[in-house]
Amino acid sequence: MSAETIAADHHDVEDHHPTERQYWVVFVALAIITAAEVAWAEIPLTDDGGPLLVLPMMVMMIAKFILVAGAFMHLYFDTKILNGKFFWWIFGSALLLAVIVYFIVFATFEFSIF
Amino acid sequence: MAIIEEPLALPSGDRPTVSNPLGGLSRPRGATGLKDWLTTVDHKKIGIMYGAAALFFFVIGGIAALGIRTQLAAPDQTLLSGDAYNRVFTMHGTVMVFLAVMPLGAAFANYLLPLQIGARDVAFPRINAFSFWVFLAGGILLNTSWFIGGGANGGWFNYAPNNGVAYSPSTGIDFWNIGLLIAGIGSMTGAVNLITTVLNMRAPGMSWMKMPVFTWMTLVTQFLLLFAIPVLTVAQVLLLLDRGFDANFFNVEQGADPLLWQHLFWIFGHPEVYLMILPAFGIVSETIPVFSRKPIFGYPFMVASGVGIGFMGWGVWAHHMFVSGLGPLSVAAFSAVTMFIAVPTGVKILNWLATMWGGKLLLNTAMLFSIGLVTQFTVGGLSGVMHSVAASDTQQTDTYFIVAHFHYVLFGGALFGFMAGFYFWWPKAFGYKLSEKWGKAHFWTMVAGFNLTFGPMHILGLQGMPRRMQTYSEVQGFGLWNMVATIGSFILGVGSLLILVNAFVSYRAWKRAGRPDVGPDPWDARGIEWMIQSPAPEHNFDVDPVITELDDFWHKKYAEDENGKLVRVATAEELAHPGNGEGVHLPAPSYWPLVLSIGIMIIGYGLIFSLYLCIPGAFIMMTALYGWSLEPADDLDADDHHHGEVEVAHG
Amino acid sequence: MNTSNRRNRWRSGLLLALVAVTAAACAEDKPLNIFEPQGPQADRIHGNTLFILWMATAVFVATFAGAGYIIWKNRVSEEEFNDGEFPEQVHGNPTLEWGWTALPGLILAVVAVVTVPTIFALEEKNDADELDVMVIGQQWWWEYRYDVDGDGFFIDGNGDGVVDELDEGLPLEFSLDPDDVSTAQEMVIPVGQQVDLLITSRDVIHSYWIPRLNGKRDAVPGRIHTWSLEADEAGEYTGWCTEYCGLSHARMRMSVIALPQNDFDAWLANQMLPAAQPDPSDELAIAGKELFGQQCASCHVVDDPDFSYPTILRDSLGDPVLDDTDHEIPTSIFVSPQVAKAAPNLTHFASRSAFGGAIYSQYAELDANDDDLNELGIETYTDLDANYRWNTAQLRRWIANAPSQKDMAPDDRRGMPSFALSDEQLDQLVAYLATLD
Amino acid sequence: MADVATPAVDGHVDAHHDEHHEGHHTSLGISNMKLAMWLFLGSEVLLFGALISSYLLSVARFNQERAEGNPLVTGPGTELFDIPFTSASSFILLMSSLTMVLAHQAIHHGDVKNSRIWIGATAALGSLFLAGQVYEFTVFYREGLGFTTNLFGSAFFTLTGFHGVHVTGGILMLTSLLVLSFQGKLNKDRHETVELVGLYWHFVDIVWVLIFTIVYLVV
Repeated sequence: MSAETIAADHHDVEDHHPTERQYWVVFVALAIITAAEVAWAEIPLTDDGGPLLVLPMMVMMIAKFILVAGAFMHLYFDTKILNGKFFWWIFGSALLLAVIVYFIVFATFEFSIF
Repeated sequence: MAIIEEPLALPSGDRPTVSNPLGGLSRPRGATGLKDWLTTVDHKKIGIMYGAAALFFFVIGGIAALGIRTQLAAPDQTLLSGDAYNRVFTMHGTVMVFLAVMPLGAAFANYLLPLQIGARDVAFPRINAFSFWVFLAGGILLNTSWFIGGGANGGWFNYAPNNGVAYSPSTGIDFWNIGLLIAGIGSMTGAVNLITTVLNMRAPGMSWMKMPVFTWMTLVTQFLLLFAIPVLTVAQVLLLLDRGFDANFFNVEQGADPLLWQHLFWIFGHPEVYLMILPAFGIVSETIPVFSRKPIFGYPFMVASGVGIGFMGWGVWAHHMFVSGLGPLSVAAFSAVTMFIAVPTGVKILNWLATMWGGKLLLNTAMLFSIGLVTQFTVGGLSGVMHSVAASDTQQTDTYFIVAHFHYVLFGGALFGFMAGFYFWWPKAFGYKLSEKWGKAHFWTMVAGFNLTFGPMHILGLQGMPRRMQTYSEVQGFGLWNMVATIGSFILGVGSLLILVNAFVSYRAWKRAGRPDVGPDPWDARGIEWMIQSPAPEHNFDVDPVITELDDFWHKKYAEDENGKLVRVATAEELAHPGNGEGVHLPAPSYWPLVLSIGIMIIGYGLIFSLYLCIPGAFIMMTALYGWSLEPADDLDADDHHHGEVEVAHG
Repeated sequence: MNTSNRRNRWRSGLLLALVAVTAAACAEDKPLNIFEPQGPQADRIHGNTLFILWMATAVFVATFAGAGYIIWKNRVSEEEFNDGEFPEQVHGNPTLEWGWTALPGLILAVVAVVTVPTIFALEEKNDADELDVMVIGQQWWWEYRYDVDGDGFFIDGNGDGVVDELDEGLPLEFSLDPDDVSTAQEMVIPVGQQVDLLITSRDVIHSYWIPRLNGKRDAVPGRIHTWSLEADEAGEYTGWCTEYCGLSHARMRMSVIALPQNDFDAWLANQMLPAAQPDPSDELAIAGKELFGQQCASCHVVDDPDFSYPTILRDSLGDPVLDDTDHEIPTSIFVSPQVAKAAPNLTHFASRSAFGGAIYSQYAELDANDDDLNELGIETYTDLDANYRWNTAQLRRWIANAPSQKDMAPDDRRGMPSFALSDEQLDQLVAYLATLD
Repeated sequence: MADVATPAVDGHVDAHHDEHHEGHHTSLGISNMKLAMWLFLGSEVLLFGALISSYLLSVARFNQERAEGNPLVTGPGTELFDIPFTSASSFILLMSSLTMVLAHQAIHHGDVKNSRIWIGATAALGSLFLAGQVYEFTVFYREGLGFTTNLFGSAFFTLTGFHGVHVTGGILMLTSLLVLSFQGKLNKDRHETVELVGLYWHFVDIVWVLIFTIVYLVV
C-alpha cells in the first residue's frame, strides 16, 4: 500500500465512521441477546444443563462478543482496513491462543461445561 | 491501567509551559553522573543497565551454583544443610532464569532494536526506564530474601501445594512470588513498548522482510512475553491470595487440584524457555554472516522458523508434566507436538552451518562464541528430542539428564550467544574492542568448564541421580562424575568472570593508548547500527536512514561489478553519520519511573511483612503516577523525537 | 495357628532378598541406573530409550562432523579475511531448505510412531487384578496399602467400620479398611506378577520411581494415579522420590522387595496379624510398650487394643476442624496431629528392612565395622540370622532425636520431633519395637 | 508477508507537517498509543483466560467434592446467584459501553459539551455496576460465603474482584478524562485519548459478557 492510500484512508475516517443510530441499534441488539440468554437459562427446558443449555448460550455469548468488539471497538466499522487487520492480528491471535491453550487445559482435566 | 505517555498538547498546538509541580523531582535536564543514570530514558543507557544488572545477578546465581556443586562434590557432604541447599538451588534457578538470562535478552533488545530499525528511541522512553527499574526492584526484592526470610525454597517452578503456607511457612516463597510479580510488570510493559517500537517505528523502507534477524527474534520474544507473563501473573496472584489471604486455590482439602498450578506455570514456562533462547539465536544470526563474509543463508527460513518456534512454544507446555498423571492421550499428543518443535530449531542450525559453508571464517571471539552456541545448543536440542519420547522421559525426567539438557540449551545456547553479542557490539556501545587474547582465553575456559560441568550430568542422569538432591550416599555410585562436574564448575566460574576481566583490561589499554577511535564499523559489518559512530551517540542517527535492502549498510558499502564480483563502493566512514546531533530533540530524563518502581517495591515488602507498609508504598506510587502524567511533557517527548526532524534546541 | 512358624517363613524370604541385594550391590554399584531394566515395563521403556539415544547420537555425530569440517575448511587468517576478496554470496537455496525442513520432520514422525504405542502400553492394567497396592507419599516416606480382600477399597473412608461406596473419594487421612494391610518404607511384591499401583499423596507432590522396574509417576494429593510394577527376579529394587517435596526431599527413598510367591504369601499373612504382644517375662519390652503408648501412639498406629488414638479431624495446617457451633466434629476417625496426618504404621515394624524414609537399613551385617553399633550392645537382637543383626544404634539415635538424623520440621508439624528420652527409656522402646514382627 | 506496513519516504517527510495530529506517521499508520493499547488488551485476554479457566476448574472440583460429601467442604455454592439482579447489572455495564462510544463520537465531531455528558454517564454507569457488585458481595457474605470459606468462594471473589478492579481502573481513567475536559485540554484533536479509554472500557465490558454467560448462566 502506498503512502497515498494511507493518507487517503487517514482523511476518510470521519466519513465512514458509524452513525449514532448504528450504535443504538447495536446496543438494542445486545440488550435483546442478553434478555434471551437470561430467559433461556431460566426456562424449565434447560434445567439439567447439558448441550441444550450451553450451546445456544455460547452462540449468544459469542454474538455479543463480536458486537461489542466489532462495533464499539471499531473493528468492523473502521474503514482503516489496514489498522483493522492489524488489531485482529494482535487481539485475534491473543484470543485464539487463549482459547486453544485453555481448552487444552480443560481437556487434560477432563473438564466439560456440559 | 494505561499510563498516558503522550504529552497532552494544548488545543492551540502551543507548547505547554514548563512548570515544576513537584519541585525537586521535576524533570531533570542535562543530568550527569549518577543522576544521569537514575533518570535516563535513553534506550542505550537502559540497555547497558539491563546488561550490568543481569551480569550482577549472574554472579549471584553463579555463586549459588558453586555452592550446589561444592555440596555435591562427594557423597554425604554437609556444607549445606537440607534447608540451605533447597534455598540455594531455588534461588540459583530463579535468579538465573528471571534475573540473568531474561534481562540479558532485554539488554540486547533495548540497546539494539532502535539502532537496527533506524529509530531515535523506543516508542515510550519513560515506560522503558520504568520497565528496567521495576525489573530491578523485583530482582532486589527477591534477593533480599537471602538476608531476611532465608531465600525461597520451593524450586523455581514452585509447585503447589508445597508452595502453600502449610508446607513452606517461611517467607521465602513470598519473596519469590512478589519479586517475580514485580519483575513481571517490567517484562509486560517492556514487551508492549518494544513491540510497538518494532511495528511502528521502523525507518522508511524497512519492510518486514528487511528487518534484521535479531529484530525479528526479539519481536517474537516480546510477543511471547506479552502473552506468557499474564498467565504466570494469574498463577502468582492465586498463590498470593492463598498464602496471604487464606484463599483455597491450591488447598487440596477443599478439593483443589494442584495440577492447576503446573498448567498455569508451564503455559508460561515453556514460552519462557524460547524467549530466553530466541534473542541468542538472533545474535548469532547477526554475527555468523559478518565473520563468514556471506549473507545469512535462507533469511526467510530463519525468520519463519523463529516465528514457528514462537507459535509451537505454546503447544508443548505439558511435556514438563509427562509424569504428572495427565492420562495417556494428553501425553501422546504433547509428546508428538514436542518432537516437531525440533524441526524449526533444526532448520536454524543447518542454516547457520550453510551460512558458514564456503565462507571465509574469521575465528575471533565473537565468532567462536557463535559457533559455541551452534554446537552446544545442538547437544541440548538432541537431548531435548530424547525427552519428547514420553515413555523414555519417565525415566529421565527430574534426573540430572534434564539438568544437563537445559544447561546445554540455556548456558551453551543462550549465554554463549549473549557472550558473542557482547564481543560483537561492545565497540558500538563503549567505543573500544574487547581484547581478543583475553577473549579467546574467556571462550576456551568457558567451553572447557562448561562441558566438564554439564557433560558428566548426562551420565549422572542416566545413572539415576535425581535433581534437587541435597546429598547422596556412597552406594548410589554417583561420586566420580559429581566430582568431575564440580571441578568443571569452578573452571566455568573462573571462565565466566573473564568477561569482566577482559572489559577492565581492554578499557585500561584503550585509555592508555589515548582512547583511539574504533570507527563506526570495526567489523565490516552488515546492519545499519554500524552506520553511526561508536560509541553510539545519544541521538542515534543524525537523520533517519532510508532502507532499500536487507543488510542495508552492507549493500551501501559493496556492490557487484559487471563481472558479478563484489567490490567496495564506499567506505564505512563515508557512509557513517558524523554524529552531529545538534538541534535533535531527545526525550528528557525523568525521575518518575524510578520513583514509581520504588513505590511498587515498598508495596511488595508490605505484602510480605505488613499490609500497613503498603500504605506509604501506594502513596509513593500514586504520587509517581500523578507526577508522571503531570510532568511537563517537554513537548516533543515520545511524540516526535522519532521523526528525526531538526529543531531549534530550547532551554 | 502357629504364628511363629509363619514368622520364620517370611523372615527367611526377606533375608534371602537381602542377601540377593547385597550380592547385587557388590556386582553393580549403580542401583538406580536406568539402563538395567528388570521388569517388562522398564524393558519396554529401555527399548524406546535406546532407539532414541542411538538416533540422537547419529544426528550428533553427523552435525558435529559437518560443523567441524566446515569450520576447519573455511577458517582464514585475519589478513586473508580482510584481503577484499569475497566468497560466493549465496543467499539461500529453497530446495535445500525445504529438504532439511522435511527430513527431520520425517525422522521425527518415525520416532512418534515408536513412542505413542509405548505410552499407552505403560498404562495397561493387569486384567487378573490379583493385587492392587495404594502408594501414598508424604513428607518424607511412603506408605503402602494392600487391598488384600480385593474389594477395591483401601480405606474405611467415613470411619463407620463398614467399607463401602460411601467411602469413595474421601480424604486419605481416614482409617484403614480393617481387612487390608498398611506398611511403610518398602513395598513387598511377588515376583513375576504385575502389581497395579494407585499412587497418591497426603501433602505435597511426590514422585514414585523404581528405575529398574518402571518410570516415574507423580503422587499428587487429591488425585489417584494408576501405574504398575513387575519384577522379573527376586531382589530389592531401590528408588528415590523424584518430585521436589520440601525440606527432606533428598532423604525420601523407597524400595521394592520382590519375593517368590510362597514367601510373599507368608509375608502377607503375617502382615494381616495384629501386633504381637511382648513376652510376659520381657520386662524391658513391657515397659517399652507402656512408654510407646504414652509417647508414640499419638502418631504411630500399632494394631493393638491397648492403644487408643485421638479422634480429631484436622485440616492441612493441623488445626482441628470445627463445625458450625465451634465444636470439634465428633468422629471416630484417627488423624495424627502432623501435617502429614500420619506416621508409619508400626504394627509389623521389625519385619521391615529399613526405616526413617528408607534411608536407614534396619539390619547391619555382623562384621560391619561400625563402632557405634558395637558400643550400643546390639547383640541382644541378633537372633534374626547368623549374618545379620538389628541396627539398634541408628534406631536409638533416630528415636532419641530424629531431626538430628534427617532434616525435618516437627515445629511445623512435618516430621518426627525430638524426644527427651533417657538411655533406659530408649532401651525399653527398642526392646518393644523388636517384638513387633 | 508483503510490505503492507511500510510508509514510503514521502510519508516520512510528511511527518514534519502534522506532528501534533492524530495518527502519527508510523510504520503501521496508527499511533503508538493505540497500538500499545491493543497489545495491552491482547495480554489481558490471556490474563482473563487464565482467571476464567481457574474459576471453572475450581468450581467443578468444588461441586464434585460437595456432591461426594467431603466433610471439609462447607458453605454455599453457585446456588447463591441471583440471576435477575446480575442481569440488571450486566445491562448497566452494556449500556455504559454505548455511552462510551457516544462520548467518543461526540468528541470526534468536536462536540465537547456532549462528550462530557457521555463520559460522565459512562463513569456513573460503571460506578453503578461496581455498587451492584459490592452489594452482591455483601449479600453472599451474609449468606455465609466468605473469601476463605471454600474453593467456590475464593474463585468467585477473585474472578469478579479482578474484573471489578478493572472497572475501577476504567472509572479512574474516565474521571481523569472529565478533569482534562474541564481544563479545556480535551478537544477534537485529542479524540484518540477518549478512544483509547473507550477501547479499554469496551474490553472490560466484553470480559463481563463472558463472565456473565459462563459463570452466572451456564456453570
